[in-house]
Amino acid sequence: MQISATGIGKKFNRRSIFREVDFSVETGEVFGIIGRNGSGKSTLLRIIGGLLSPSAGSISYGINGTDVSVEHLHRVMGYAAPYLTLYEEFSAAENIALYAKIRGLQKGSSDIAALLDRVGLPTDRKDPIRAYSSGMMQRMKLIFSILHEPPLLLLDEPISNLDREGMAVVYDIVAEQKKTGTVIIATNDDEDIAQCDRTLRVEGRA
Amino acid sequence: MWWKLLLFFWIAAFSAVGLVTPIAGSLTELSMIAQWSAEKAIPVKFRTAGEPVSAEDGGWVIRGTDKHGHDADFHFSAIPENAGTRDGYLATARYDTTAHRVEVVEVLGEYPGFSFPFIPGLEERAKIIFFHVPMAWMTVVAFLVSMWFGIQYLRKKDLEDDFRSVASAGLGLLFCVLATTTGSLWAKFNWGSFWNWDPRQTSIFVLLLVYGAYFALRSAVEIEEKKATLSAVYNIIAAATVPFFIFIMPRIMPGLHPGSADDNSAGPVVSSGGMDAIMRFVLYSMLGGFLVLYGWLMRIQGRLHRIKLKRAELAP
Amino acid sequence: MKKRYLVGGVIVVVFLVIGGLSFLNSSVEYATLSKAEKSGKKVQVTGKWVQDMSTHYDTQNNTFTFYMKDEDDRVAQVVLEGAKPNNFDIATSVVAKGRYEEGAFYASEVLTKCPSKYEGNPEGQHPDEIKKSSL
Amino acid sequence: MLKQAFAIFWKDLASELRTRYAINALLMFVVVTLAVIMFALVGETLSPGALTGMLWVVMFFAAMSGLSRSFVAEEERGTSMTLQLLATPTAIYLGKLLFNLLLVLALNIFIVLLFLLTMDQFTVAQIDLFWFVILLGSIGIASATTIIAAIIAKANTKGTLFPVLSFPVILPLLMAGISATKIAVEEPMWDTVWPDLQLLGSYIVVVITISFLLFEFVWKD
Repeated sequence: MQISATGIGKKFNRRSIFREVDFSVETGEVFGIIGRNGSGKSTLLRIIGGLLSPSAGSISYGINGTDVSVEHLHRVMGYAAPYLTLYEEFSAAENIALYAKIRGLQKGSSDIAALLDRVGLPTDRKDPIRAYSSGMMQRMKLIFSILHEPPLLLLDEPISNLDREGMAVVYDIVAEQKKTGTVIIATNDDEDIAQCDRTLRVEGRA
Repeated sequence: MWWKLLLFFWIAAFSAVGLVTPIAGSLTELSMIAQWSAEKAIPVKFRTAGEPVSAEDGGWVIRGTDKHGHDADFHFSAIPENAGTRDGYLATARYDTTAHRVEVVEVLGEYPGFSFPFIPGLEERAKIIFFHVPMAWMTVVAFLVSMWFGIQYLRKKDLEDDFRSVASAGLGLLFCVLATTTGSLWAKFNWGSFWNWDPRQTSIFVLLLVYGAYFALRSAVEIEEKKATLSAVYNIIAAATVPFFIFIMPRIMPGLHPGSADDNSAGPVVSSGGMDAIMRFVLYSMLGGFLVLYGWLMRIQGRLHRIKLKRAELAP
Repeated sequence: MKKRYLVGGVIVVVFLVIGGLSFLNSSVEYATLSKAEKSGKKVQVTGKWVQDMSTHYDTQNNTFTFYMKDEDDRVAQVVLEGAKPNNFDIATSVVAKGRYEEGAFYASEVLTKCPSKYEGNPEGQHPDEIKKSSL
Repeated sequence: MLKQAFAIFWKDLASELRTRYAINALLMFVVVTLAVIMFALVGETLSPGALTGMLWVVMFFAAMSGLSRSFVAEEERGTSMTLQLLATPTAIYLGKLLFNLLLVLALNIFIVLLFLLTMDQFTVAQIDLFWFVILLGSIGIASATTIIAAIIAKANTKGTLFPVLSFPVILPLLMAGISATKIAVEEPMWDTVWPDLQLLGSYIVVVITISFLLFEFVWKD
């Protein structure tokens, strides 16, 4: 997955969050977006993910030379972030089945169990995920982002709320994704930054 | 600067012309009124076609012709001032159906160079048309402009377009309130009640609701970009459902307002054939004046907007 | 993308017209005398004053009586609680609000619609001709 | 896209059945409103025509109290971004429209049945036309309120704003719906009811088409 962005800027209430951001990412890269709190890392990640439209500039996406439009980006992209909320009235397995169904994927109970196992979550819990701890919820979000094996993975502060073992899961996913696809991480954490091949510092408004 | 003065002068002048121009009928209207009411006197203008002659009952008679060339004897109870030298008269008169003669009740002035026709039932009240109709038209124009800039915002995401859309919606609401007020006053004195849910009244009421809702929505969203998008979308949805009320329903349903289905004259606004040439000229001049006034108000709003932006920029 | 908006726009316009046309053969607000008689409810009836038939003002009860012809050309007596309305004589049509009871329409309010031609009548009759026509 | 829409529809249905955010409150709302009407009408004789007006008032306000739920819930719980990452705006709109349609239909059938059972004076002259009008009216209410619900879900004062924004937009539908129901209740004649049905039908098409074109703007931040 190739991404190239030119002249990206974003305004809220006419106030500029950041402006003139240029970068490009190639397949097989782990790209880090770093910067202070409030510098607009998450905003930039949302723009890259097509969840927000930029106030200025443009981004183009391509898979092996074929263009991908923003409308269809959600099919080839996975996204996990602290501000993402899952459907808490359903159980973990129900949530995964639901996402698979909306995405039009066939996921049997063994596939679901394998996914839960991969991120270190219990496979036999039937209660709603409302009762899950924040670390467990973060692991659920990881499943949400990799369920459809997307060529592009966007992670916003991926190790927040996670213990040592959880961090290992994240870095394992990142390493796996790197083989065939692209990862973009928005973070401030030194260990995350160590995973990145290249980083971009977002300055934000002073 | 010069055009603002000109606009001010233009609207003031045509308002004055519209309000001051006398209403004057002819022998035709006099005869119509006489069939309905023997007592009612109406303003009539006529040229003198002869010397005053004293009548048997002590009054005076002057031969006169009206604007259509019909002539009749006009009976005065006393000899009018400058009777021999006056070219013509504007006077209130009635037709006495028992004595079969035109009786002048009161002399109002000289024969006026131009006048509005006497419309039975409307009389002086007809003059509100110069304000009511332009206001109603400006309402529609302003709302169409507002929707247009709403669409432009959705296409280009330029907050300036959103600002123009709001500014125009605000002016539209103002004109809408004015048109409703003048219309309701007119309805009171012509139809007999301020408000009776005539199709036209229903439609303007819905329009008021729509733009009330539009501004309520705007005040409930904080992020300006979101506010702009949501209000533009609502603007378009409303514009797609409201035409049922504004343009179609009043025209094809029977009602009291000119232009409704059972009105074969089609109303003064729809077809120009139904209106006296001078009145039409004044009405269209007022329409033009109001259109420029709308443009001017838009410009003022634009300036205010830029000043506000500048202040927000300079604020610490 | 453009095509989508174009197609959508065309659909909207076509169906607005279809919806608009439906008004052509419906009248939502005004009833006829027959409808008023049948339902016995308070309705608004639009019609014309029949000038050939007598009108009467009863000073004791403060009621004004006249005859009106509705859209179906049915004529009925209308009894208005109150004096003769403004502009009644010259109204091209009237709207009576009330209910039909015992062979007459009892109106609480009568609204008058006036001619909306804003011009003097050039081909009217001369007053002297009233002698012939009205006598 | 239809598959996605149905998946979203099933999600909303399962979620509603599990949480009962809307259903319980709505059923109680209907019962309470009807009870108020019945108290107010003790000893009064009202014509079926007048009761038709009341029926539509109940249907309108029931829709106003429940139909914004599906969008407001996504926004309040913060799951709208999750949904955005899963499907296209068109599929989401369609799914939500289907869910609202089901909710409105179930609700209106419940209201009408209660109305027929409790109001002795409410007699319907032509029952199949009557149900057809209720069906068309329900589709119209669902299609108009779905896009309005999507708009108000992004605003601050959601509850009060919903009827304020909906009423002017929904008014042509209400007028035609009340008129057609009255005809079905009082004196069914196909040629008199036809214009109203034509208006109802075209209203539904116009509102749904416009919603499809504009939903994307409302939905994406």
